[in-house]
Amino acid sequence: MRRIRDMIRGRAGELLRDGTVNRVLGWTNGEFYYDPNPAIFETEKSLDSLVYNGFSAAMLSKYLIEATKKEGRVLVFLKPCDTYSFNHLLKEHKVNREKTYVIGIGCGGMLDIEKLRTLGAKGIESIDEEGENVVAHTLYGDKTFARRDALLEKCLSCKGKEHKVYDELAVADDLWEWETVNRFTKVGELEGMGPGERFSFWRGELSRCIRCNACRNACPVCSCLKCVFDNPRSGVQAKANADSFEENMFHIIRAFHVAGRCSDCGECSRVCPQNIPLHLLNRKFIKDINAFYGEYQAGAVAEGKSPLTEYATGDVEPSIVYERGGA
Amino acid sequence: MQKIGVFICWCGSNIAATVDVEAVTEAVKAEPNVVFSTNYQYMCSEGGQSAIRNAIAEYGLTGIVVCACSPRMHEATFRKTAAVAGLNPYMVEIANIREQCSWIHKEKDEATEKAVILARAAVAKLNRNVPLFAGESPVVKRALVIGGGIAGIQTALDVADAGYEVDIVEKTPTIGGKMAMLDKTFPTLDCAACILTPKMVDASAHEKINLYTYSEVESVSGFVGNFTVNIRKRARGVNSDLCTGCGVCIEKCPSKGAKSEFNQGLCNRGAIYIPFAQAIPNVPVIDHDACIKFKTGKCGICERVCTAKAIDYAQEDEIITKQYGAIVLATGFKPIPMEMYDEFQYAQCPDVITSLEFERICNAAGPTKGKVLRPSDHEPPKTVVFVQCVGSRATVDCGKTYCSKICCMYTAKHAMLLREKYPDTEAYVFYIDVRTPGKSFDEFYRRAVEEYGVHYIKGMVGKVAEEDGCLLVQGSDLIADKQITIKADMVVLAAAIEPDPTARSLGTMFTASMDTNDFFTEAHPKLRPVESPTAGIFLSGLCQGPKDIPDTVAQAGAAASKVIGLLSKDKLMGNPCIAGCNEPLCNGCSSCELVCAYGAITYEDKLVIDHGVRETRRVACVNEAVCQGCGACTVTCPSGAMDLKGFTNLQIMAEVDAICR
Amino acid sequence: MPINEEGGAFKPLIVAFCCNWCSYAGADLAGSSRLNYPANIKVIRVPCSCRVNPLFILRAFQRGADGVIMCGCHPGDCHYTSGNYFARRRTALLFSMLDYLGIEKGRTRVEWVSAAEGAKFANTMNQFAETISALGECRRLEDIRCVESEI
Amino acid sequence: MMLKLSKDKIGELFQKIASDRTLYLPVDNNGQVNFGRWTPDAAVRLDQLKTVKSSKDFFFPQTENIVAFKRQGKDISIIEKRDANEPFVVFGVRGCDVRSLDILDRVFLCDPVDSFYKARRENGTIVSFACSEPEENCFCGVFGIDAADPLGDATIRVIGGDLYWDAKTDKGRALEESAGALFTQATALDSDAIKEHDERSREISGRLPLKDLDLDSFEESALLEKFNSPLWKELSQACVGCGTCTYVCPTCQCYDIQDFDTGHGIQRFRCWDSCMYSDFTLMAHGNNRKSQVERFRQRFMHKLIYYPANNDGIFSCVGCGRCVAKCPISMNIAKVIRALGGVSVSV
Amino acid sequence: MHADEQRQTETIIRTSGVNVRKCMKCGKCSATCPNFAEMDIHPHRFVSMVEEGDVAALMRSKSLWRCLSCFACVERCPRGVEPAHLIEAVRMEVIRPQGGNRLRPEAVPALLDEKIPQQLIVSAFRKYSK
Repeated sequence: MRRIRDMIRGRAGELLRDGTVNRVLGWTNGEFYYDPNPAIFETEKSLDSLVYNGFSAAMLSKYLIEATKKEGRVLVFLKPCDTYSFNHLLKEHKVNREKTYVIGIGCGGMLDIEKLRTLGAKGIESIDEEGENVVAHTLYGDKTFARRDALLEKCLSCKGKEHKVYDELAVADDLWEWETVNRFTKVGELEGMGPGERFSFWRGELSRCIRCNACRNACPVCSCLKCVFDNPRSGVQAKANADSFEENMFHIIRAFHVAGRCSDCGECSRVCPQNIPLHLLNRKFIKDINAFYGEYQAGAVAEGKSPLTEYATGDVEPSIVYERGGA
Repeated sequence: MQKIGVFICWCGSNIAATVDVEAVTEAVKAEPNVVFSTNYQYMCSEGGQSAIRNAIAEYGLTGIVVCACSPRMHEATFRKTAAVAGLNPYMVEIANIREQCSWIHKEKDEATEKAVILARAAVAKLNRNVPLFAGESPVVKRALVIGGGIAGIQTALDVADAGYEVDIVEKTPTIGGKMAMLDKTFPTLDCAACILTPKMVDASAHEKINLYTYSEVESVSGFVGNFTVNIRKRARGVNSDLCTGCGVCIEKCPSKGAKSEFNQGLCNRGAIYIPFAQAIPNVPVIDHDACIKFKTGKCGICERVCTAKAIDYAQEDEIITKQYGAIVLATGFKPIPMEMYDEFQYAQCPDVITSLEFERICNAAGPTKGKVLRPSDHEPPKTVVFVQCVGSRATVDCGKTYCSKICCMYTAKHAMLLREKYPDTEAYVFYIDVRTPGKSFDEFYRRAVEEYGVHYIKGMVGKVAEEDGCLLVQGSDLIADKQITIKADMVVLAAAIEPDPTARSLGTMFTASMDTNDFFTEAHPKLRPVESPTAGIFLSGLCQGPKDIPDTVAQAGAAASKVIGLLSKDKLMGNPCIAGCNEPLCNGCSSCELVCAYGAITYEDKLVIDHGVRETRRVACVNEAVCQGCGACTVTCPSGAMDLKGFTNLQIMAEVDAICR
Repeated sequence: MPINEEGGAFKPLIVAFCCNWCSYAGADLAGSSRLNYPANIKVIRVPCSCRVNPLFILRAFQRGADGVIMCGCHPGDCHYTSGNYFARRRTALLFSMLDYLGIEKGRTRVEWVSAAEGAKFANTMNQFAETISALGECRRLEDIRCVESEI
Repeated sequence: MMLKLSKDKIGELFQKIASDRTLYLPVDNNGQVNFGRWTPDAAVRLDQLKTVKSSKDFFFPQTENIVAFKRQGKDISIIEKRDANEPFVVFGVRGCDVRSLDILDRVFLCDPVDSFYKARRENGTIVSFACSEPEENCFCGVFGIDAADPLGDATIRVIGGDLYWDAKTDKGRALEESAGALFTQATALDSDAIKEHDERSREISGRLPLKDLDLDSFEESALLEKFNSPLWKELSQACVGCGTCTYVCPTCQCYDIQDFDTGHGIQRFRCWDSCMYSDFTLMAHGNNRKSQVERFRQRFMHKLIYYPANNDGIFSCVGCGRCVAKCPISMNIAKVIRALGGVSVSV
Repeated sequence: MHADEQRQTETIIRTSGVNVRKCMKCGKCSATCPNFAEMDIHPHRFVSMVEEGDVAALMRSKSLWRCLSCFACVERCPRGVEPAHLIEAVRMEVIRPQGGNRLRPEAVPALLDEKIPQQLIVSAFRKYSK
């Protein structure tokens, strides 16, 4: 990905210089190797700190909502998965396509710093990405891990490396390739459990929720100006999970509100400070939608209806839920 | 703070026998903001209503709950009562303690407890009610009819006779539509022109009817009662005001190569032409593609011969913008193309024709002056085979899944007319089923068989082949379980009919929904068959589904009566229980727009002031005159910006809370 | 049959959302035909099944309902042409999700009841009440603040 | 006086402590370690340096009922809600979190005293835990915290197979007494081991990448200069406005008071709030901090300027590094200090 | 209906993939059939007989082997019923229990000629293995 970083630094400089774009949305380097944060670059000089590495997981498309409200055009770097979100934002008129210039960038799979820590890397000062390996230089010595073991969940089940929308591409042939896993396996496992088991599973997970709203605020689909849960007049406002019902309620409704719109970008799970597998809620809806109404991939295109804004007269009845066995 | 009065009805013993109305009266007094409660034998009687009116005045009530029969029964009654007493009618809630309580429960304790809970839920909801006011919109007293066939003409005449202005927009140079092409009509065999032409004349002469022929609808905006429509009046090349209809130009036109659309391409016409003699208006048009003057700049004969100086080559399309209160879609139909049916050799053999072509051949004003002659050699046919259901009831390829409805009858008519004119010509009809529901229809078909000796063969034709100037028609005779081959001189295909292709773009323009076959869908298949789900848009004739002339005329009249009903109002009172967008919450996602069955939601860029932030945002706007209040949008809206007046999120949740308390 | 805390037979609390045009009228017809169903079923009238927000369904459970049923016009007969088609998709997905979270799936149901089907309405309600009685009180989606506290 | 206990016997210690008071300590719930109630089968994780949430919860819980209003007919009665006065122990609190309680005390215990907080502080005993292996995102040293020998009512160190107990206050000693029988006296040899442990820990702290964060310029006199810095816009651009940093922070103390209608009355509770939220201190007229730039600035201005200005120069950050580890987009106070600290930025 | 016949009917319907209920009895299959005269049971009756479960007669009939598999009926059927596929399935139902195909697959390579269309080989194989 270093090669791509050099390519996009150069291209961003050119595009700023020739006036094609007025600003650049990318990632800037941080204190450590693993903490680049999204940033807007307005000068060619500032591009020196533009980074792109295995920790540039934070998706940029949602930032375009604000960025395209400004005068002029913004250059944005979109990984393949981010292009789905971008398409979705276009579809819902959140982002002005005219004001964006998209460089689709190749991706070698994003890394999960938490996984590295769990694998035993303590006090990580810097990291080297070396092909199929990741080397962590820590306060307590160097440690090498298989890149695959350190991949984010969302990357393990990557939807594909094809960019759905772009103005130009920046890809390199030295990108690490990996075999993806079926994203519905875990959902299927849960479906196979008894209701009591499922209930305990979800209670265990959702009871950790601290209602920081990171899942919601990072979600490219959750782009309401004011969420129902923040609105004192909605009748369902809840700033904190006062009890287990509210833990369930927030996550059921959030998943429902993004049902048919969620492209399964996995940001919700990535950003969760308590590591709750929120993507399993969204994937359940996606799996059901595919089974009930035909395969649908949100964000594959920038127009058309989504499964919950259309219908077919021959749709399955809700009673299908009872027919699927189990109590 | 509300002041609520609760009125409990005994409904004689209907309620009072199972519900302890006194106990309910007492119990509801503990509910928030209830300042008064009472019960009465018959709340809906004058005595009961006056008790309500008095209490409203005496206690200064801001809202009332009536615990009585179903709201479907007397909600309107009590709303009126409230209005008389100066209360907003939407500050009335009904607790259904009869149909949904006293009538279904036998135990008095149980029924009383439930009645209290239902009353409590109604109070809880009422506490969240706000006065609602129905929006009013003026009605433009003019209707637009799109399509000038028999459906459009009939609708226009009926509306105009009621005293309202009607404009007809017809895309061809004349009104008359498909019916004008027909020879005779079943089952009475009266001549189509004889019954249609007077109607065409009536329409053109009617002081309230304005014809825009050779014109098309370009765009539309607005809503029921107040549509604004742009009509493109295509350049005729002839000034209608000056033209006397003498026909000299048509006679002298040197270009004769264009196929006559009216005669189904069976003969030619000039570049300047009128489709048929009785055309209305009787003003020719210049076919730009065929005209030598337009193609080469030379010629100009018509201009020279026109003594009225009506020819105007420089004429340009004109856009006319007008307002209408109601719009009727009467876009009609056309037969499906037969070219892809290789087995019938339609494209290859001139003597294989469609039924509509056969109509023209039978017609005295047609290409053969009414003599039935084969197109190939102009010889009279001795054997004619009619094939029914060509492209109808088919689930494959280019066919239509529906029954085209009219073919059985016109095929019987054709065979009968043929046998009548030429008794020594044999007529064979291949049929799958003969469908004749209709007044005197089956009798008509039986006459064809019994009196006219038409040979009906149960089966389908599998192959038509030309051999020595004859057509070998191979088909099944299912009753004999035989494959038969008939040596015919002419084959007539009863082609399936489909909506006119222009309907699709009009449907989009008017947000009039269509089914998979591009027929317009009605607001309700049984109860509102001539209305589109979009308010103010009505359906007339074949554009809604296959039908014959009597049905078309009946539906045209029905559509007219709906239009008249609408135009007779000065103002439309909307239903105030409609969706509304809380603009600061709207995130502009368009989900609501996508689920609205009525096209009532549009998006606009608006300045929104949201807690001190001023921003121009894309927000949803509900057209109050169009919204029907179903609430589909409210659930699809993730932010809760869309809410339904009279059934708000908070109201429904208050009911839930009260019931579950 | 499950017994409630006071020792009596458990009477489940059921909330039924009925569309104004078909199902509510069907419920009325059940009444006019004097067809009995349990008193603990309470109907909330909504204009159309598409008005039923998942929030309302969860709300009912939060507040102590043991079962929630939604009734609407038969598919194809919606007063608003397409409302119940949307409702059908929404509830199919929502109910599947509740099941996935381990909430007993018998607690939610959708039934299409026309204005002429008073008997069907009553039968449906009786059956549903039986199902819920067998399941007992809903614990998995309750809010202890609403159920247990005296406040 | 240092006491000693074999690590194998730690379960007995927990059992002993839990016998007459509630014991909270780091436990694992599906891979995430948070302070939780000790039970014999709890998955205790003392090896975890940082819990996701801090120990703040036990003194200032995320949600807390404060009063209720009961409705009966048209009468309303007021019911006070308070936890029973029960003693509890929070075990394994790191130096940073111990310091955070001083910072919270200065908010909740000054006039008017927050009686809910006060009661919990009085009931709670803190057993701190010396850090042996600080991590790269730790920077408590910048705030003068000695992670190797933290404060608290009692401090434990785990060195090799032994746990060392060092009671520092009366509360700590009281706890020690109740568990006294389990301990043995530490020897001189142990003292050497402890010394070595502390030195090693301090040595590592001295090498931490964030040790050189420069706080010198964050002082009251620089308030306007920092407030007006153009860097806020740049720094805040990435912020998604979630409350992660706030909720994992041991010193954030903002709360909201909300009413919940139970159907029978109103339950009034307070719950954490975050200045990062768009609806934070939302008023009828609008929001005094209309954009994320202002909200973002508020959080850091408060921690680095406003709070110290009112509290003898004590920063309201303890360098625990949780926000550094948990921010969804990797923006954090360390980056802010790096950008705005040190040499003054002229406006 | 005999249990065997019922099973056979089900197998035929399953292997052919034909939904016999789609047939609207128009007879176009028989109308278009080039070998109609050679058959005692005609294509349209094939469909109705399978629908009725009357397959034993079909399996015995000579017409079964007179079908040219020209697929004219499949091509022309307005309802997409595909009678020829049904006939093929009935044939398979007759052949399979017989075993011992006269033309064995091993024998085919020797008969191969590059100029022969593959389709022909497959049909021939089908035909001569009966």
